[in-house]
Amino acid sequence: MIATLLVIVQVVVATAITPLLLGVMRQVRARMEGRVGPGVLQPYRDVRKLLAKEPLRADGSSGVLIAAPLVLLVSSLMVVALVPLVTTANIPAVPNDLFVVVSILLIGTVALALLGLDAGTAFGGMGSSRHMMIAALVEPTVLMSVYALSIPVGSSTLSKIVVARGADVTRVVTPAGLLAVVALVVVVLAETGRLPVDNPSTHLELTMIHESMILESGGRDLAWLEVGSWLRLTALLGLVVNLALPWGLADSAQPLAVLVAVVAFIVKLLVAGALVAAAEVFMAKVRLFKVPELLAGSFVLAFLAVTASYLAG
Amino acid sequence: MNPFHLLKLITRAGRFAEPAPPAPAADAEHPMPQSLRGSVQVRHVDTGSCNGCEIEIGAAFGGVYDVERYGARLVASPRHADVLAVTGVVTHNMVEPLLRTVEATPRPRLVIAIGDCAHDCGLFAGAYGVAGSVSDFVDVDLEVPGCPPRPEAIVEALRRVTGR
Amino acid sequence: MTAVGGLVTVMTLTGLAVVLAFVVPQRYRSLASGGASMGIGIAGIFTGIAAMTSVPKAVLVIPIAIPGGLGLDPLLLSPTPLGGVFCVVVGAVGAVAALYGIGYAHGPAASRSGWSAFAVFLLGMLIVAAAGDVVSFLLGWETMAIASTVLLLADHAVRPAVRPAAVWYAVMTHLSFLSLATGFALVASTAHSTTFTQIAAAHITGPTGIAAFLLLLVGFATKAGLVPLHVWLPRAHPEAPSHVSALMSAAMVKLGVYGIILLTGTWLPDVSRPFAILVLALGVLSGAYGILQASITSDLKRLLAYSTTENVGLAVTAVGVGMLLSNAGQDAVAAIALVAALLLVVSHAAFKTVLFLGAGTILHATGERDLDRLGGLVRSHPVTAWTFGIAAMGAAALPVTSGFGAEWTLLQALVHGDGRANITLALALPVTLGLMALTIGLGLLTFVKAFGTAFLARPRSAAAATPAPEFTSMPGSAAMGVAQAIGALAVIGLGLAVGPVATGLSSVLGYTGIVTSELGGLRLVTIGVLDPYALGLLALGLALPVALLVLVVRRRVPRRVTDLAWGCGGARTSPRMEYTATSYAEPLVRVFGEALRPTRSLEVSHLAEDHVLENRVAFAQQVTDIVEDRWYAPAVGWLRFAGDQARRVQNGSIHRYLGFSFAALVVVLIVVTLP
Amino acid sequence: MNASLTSSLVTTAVGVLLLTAVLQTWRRSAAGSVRLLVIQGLALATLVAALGASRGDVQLLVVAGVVALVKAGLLPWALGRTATGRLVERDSAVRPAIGLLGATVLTMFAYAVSDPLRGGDQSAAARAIPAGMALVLIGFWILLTRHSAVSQLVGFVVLDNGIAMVAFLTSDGLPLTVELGATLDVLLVVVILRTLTTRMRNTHGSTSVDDLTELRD
Repeated sequence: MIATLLVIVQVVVATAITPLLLGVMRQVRARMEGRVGPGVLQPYRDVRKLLAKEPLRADGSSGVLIAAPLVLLVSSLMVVALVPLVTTANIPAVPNDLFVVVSILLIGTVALALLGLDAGTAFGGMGSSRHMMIAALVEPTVLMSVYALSIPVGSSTLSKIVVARGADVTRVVTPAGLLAVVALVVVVLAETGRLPVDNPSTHLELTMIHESMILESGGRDLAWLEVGSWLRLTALLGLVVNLALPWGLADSAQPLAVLVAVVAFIVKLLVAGALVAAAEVFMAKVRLFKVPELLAGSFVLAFLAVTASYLAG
Repeated sequence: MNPFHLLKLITRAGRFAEPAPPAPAADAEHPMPQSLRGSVQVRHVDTGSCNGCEIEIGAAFGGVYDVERYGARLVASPRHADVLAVTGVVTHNMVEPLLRTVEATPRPRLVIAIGDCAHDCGLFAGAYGVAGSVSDFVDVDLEVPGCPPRPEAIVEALRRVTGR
Repeated sequence: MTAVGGLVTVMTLTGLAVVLAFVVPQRYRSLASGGASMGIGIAGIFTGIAAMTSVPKAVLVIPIAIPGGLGLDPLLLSPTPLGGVFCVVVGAVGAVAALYGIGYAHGPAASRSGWSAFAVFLLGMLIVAAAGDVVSFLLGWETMAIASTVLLLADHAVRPAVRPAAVWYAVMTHLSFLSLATGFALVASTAHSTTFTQIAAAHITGPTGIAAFLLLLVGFATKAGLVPLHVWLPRAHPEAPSHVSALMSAAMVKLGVYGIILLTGTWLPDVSRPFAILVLALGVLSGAYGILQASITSDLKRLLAYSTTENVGLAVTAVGVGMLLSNAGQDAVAAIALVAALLLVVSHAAFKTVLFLGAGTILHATGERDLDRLGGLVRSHPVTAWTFGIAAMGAAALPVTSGFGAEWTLLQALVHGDGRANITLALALPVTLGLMALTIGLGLLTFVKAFGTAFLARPRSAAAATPAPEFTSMPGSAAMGVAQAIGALAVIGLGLAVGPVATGLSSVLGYTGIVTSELGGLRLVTIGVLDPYALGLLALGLALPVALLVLVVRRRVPRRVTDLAWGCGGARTSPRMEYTATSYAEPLVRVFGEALRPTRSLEVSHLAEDHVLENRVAFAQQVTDIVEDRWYAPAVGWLRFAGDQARRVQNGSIHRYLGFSFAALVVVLIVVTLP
Repeated sequence: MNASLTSSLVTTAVGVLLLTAVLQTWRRSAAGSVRLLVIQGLALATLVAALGASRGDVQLLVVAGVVALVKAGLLPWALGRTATGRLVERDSAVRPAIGLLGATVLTMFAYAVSDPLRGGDQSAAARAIPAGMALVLIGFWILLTRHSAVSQLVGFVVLDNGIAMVAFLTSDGLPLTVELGATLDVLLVVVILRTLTTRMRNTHGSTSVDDLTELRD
């Protein structure tokens, strides 16, 4: 019961904070580019506006156009509920096992890919194809880094991993742990379509991955899509942050602990987001066929992490 | 480029956006849709421009005039757009695309005709390829005069919509 | 019904089906004989369940009476619990496929021979799964092989492509039979018995055991379609009638896995121990290679065939992991890996049946199985779209379908195996996980491509634009839809009931570490819990506020329908501008260029007036099965050469033949005169 | 110095050595490779120092100093002079992804073969031996897959680091003189090759060793 309560708190907080995270990231980028920037609250305004606009449906497009955005949104919400962001407690029947989390992420990925194919336009299919290729090539890195992190704990349950890492600092700074987290960062960038894998602010269809799949959606459909993808970013970034700094999470329902956890989470998340945005200023999007190289690199890191924790560690 | 060098450049350049001029007064007889306040996605449609206006639009969205600070953003698809920024005379080949683009934009939507050509075909009036001005085909909500219009003018027009 | 009773029923029904196939007139043949075949399937299910639960084991002894009374052992059919599992799989797939066939079978497939072969095929597979001794096993195996070849040949008159496929299939399947027969001969002669129980009791070791092990492994791997013995699969499955492809891919191939499990677990466990890595490598490579080929092909049924190789590969991977872990003494996790293998078998049977049946419906409606020429079928074929979609989710191992639970279990086994035990594990486990992850990822892409290009978007050809209606007034056209629906329900059902199913399967293996969790989910004791219901509840709980929000918003702003999708303002966007299955897979072809070796050709013809202006550009790309090109083609060539040489020996001249016999006589004389 | 700290130091140093070696197969810019070499040299020095501290062996500490000086100072400096920050021409014979995976496979291979070699010994130092082997193999791998002379040098140095590492971990450290001699030899080789590289670039614009087979000018 208490666990459920904590999870609800986590979902509410994460969902509420997500547009702010995007706002902060855009603002940081704008400032570093010498611009003023629309302010950190802009994403809230965008979503409100999108909900007030009429969605369009092209004659001949199927129900996927309407269903996919909602599927993406709900799957992202599930991920937010499962990943330990604010609390390490989890609903006993649904432990946040990482393989489950990953496969729920994949549901959202598939929904997006089908949406891209649905309209039958050239760009949609292109984006869908690239999106799925990257998703497929990311998979090994994801599972491998999970594996590396799970070895010292002997469980693939996220909250256990985070708790164990929080318990003794030496776990965090072992080479294995570091490698795994670095690999996971690359994964997060690829999964959430950030630079250098995908450019979230591009207007050129030919360079798009994520954008070109949602070209066909407008109004609330677009709103669901945007929020859904943002929530993915929140969940994954929050997960990485909590693996790197596994402190301050609430495991009980004491108001004070929960408050501390919420504040700690918000601060950690926003700082991490700002750092990512700042790093992106220094990066250019790599060519599509350089992406596999990047992923191979991160896979090797994760693999060395596993080997290290079995043999050298 | 070496990141440290870039960082040095960034710090030296600092913020080079112009200070914001006072917000334009909302005019009473053409009220802007309430739902677009604060956030406006712009899709640019070139129906046969000399690209003078494009340069100015580029400037308006660039770092110096930075219309994004008022909540306006360029987007890639009219499905995402609230405002269609139409530039240039409407050539015969662009009539249908223009109409389709307007059709493809979800309501509430605005059409801003940017530049004299979009307003009344400018110097291209009567040229053989010209089908007419924008208002001949779609109803225009705002017009930005000038050949090409100054970025400030474009920024002001968009600020009227966002109301910031 | 007891297992014996079930087996007797199966045989009776087979006879009935054959008789009906011959006596009933054309119009009602499919209905009658197909109905009887369904009966066979259902009887098979009951037999299997009885065998899984029955203690003591049921035994059906069929004495072979040959005039002149050679002392042949009687046939011994005593389905073990494990065999029962496979009886259920075969029976269920058979029943659904038969039901589908009632509506689908036409032309040769619905002929007398067609339906009798179908029934006999089912019987053969059930006998294999129920066999208690070598002879009946081989008998069933050969029955199965011959019947399936007949079925495969159904369309040989209309489609020339069938013949080479049938030749490949016949050759490979008989190579498999040959190596099996030899292997069994070795085993039986060493154990001085042909019954499996005594073979297991003999604890055969030494070079004989190793030889037998390798022979049997090759035989089963061929039938299971494991790389590099998979070449018959992508040829046979596409050319067979779809309900037969379903039966082959979802049921027959599984018997290869059954054989491998028996071989490594019961018959020659001591010998197979050191070969754990070999089995694992076979599985992992088949998984990765199969799905890679599946992801780039644009022929729907070929895609499904390669994905069969992948899934069987995953099952064998699980077996290999189990062997490795038990070698390292980690028996609990090893058992979980074995349960995962069975789960994979069962779930694959479910979704691959539906997928092949769906492909059949598409073929039936459009006459196309090339994804590049399909599209937009979701509007004309909603039922097929839904069932195919669900099954595709199962194949992509998405929650909460059957495939998900199975792969989750295998992943848990991998992660919880302790790599510190020995260097082999420490290296094998991560590599397996990595390749398996790649397999899963590519599988996702493959089935998004298959579903998206076949059912979504706009039709890419005239045939796809005007498909035959999903349901006609034709007798039994509803049967096709019903069969697919049943299969799809099974996919979901197995996903939801993963707890009970896994518990049942583990009890078959005599393992108790897997229990059903509070809400009916799957709990691996001390490892983890997977609860589909809880997941579903969570999803519902989170979907509720979203749904409310949607309701509120849509009342305020209704949806508007426009005429065209956004094509950059152009009205003349033709379907040819769409992404096809081939273009969808193009990035992969480039990324895995080293592994796939595509052959590309680019022809640019210039205008006569100006050599700069291009008249037309023709680009062709072909990706063939590299294993086939590199390994089989040379072998076939060598055989041809040898054949030519051999022909030179007999040129029809009587004198040469006399010479041969003379030489033979001399040799014989020399031999006999030797002290 | 207590044992746990030593062992964790050793583990970290080994991890860094291995990682830098693998990354060498990824980097394409000479400057980057040289930077990695610096890190690698420092890691090696740390390793030696840690071993020295654990064995209470002053000589090893001295050696550590020498290693730091030469491997993290002189060698990279000499190489850096050759590379002068400019990008090496795309000189890898295989795609970087393949190169990386190759390095991984070699690492696995190293662990597989040197498992018997380390026997039952479970100390951090013993567990680090395979990493040394991996360095040696990866060094060869770089030598095999790269064309440019600078990359060849880098591979050579990685190889040498691996040898040194194994030597330190298996024996109780080489005698000071031997280690000095070896290190100085490497330095000498690098200096000679450096002059050679400069000559090559002057004669025919690239430093690709393939060009040594055919002179085009």
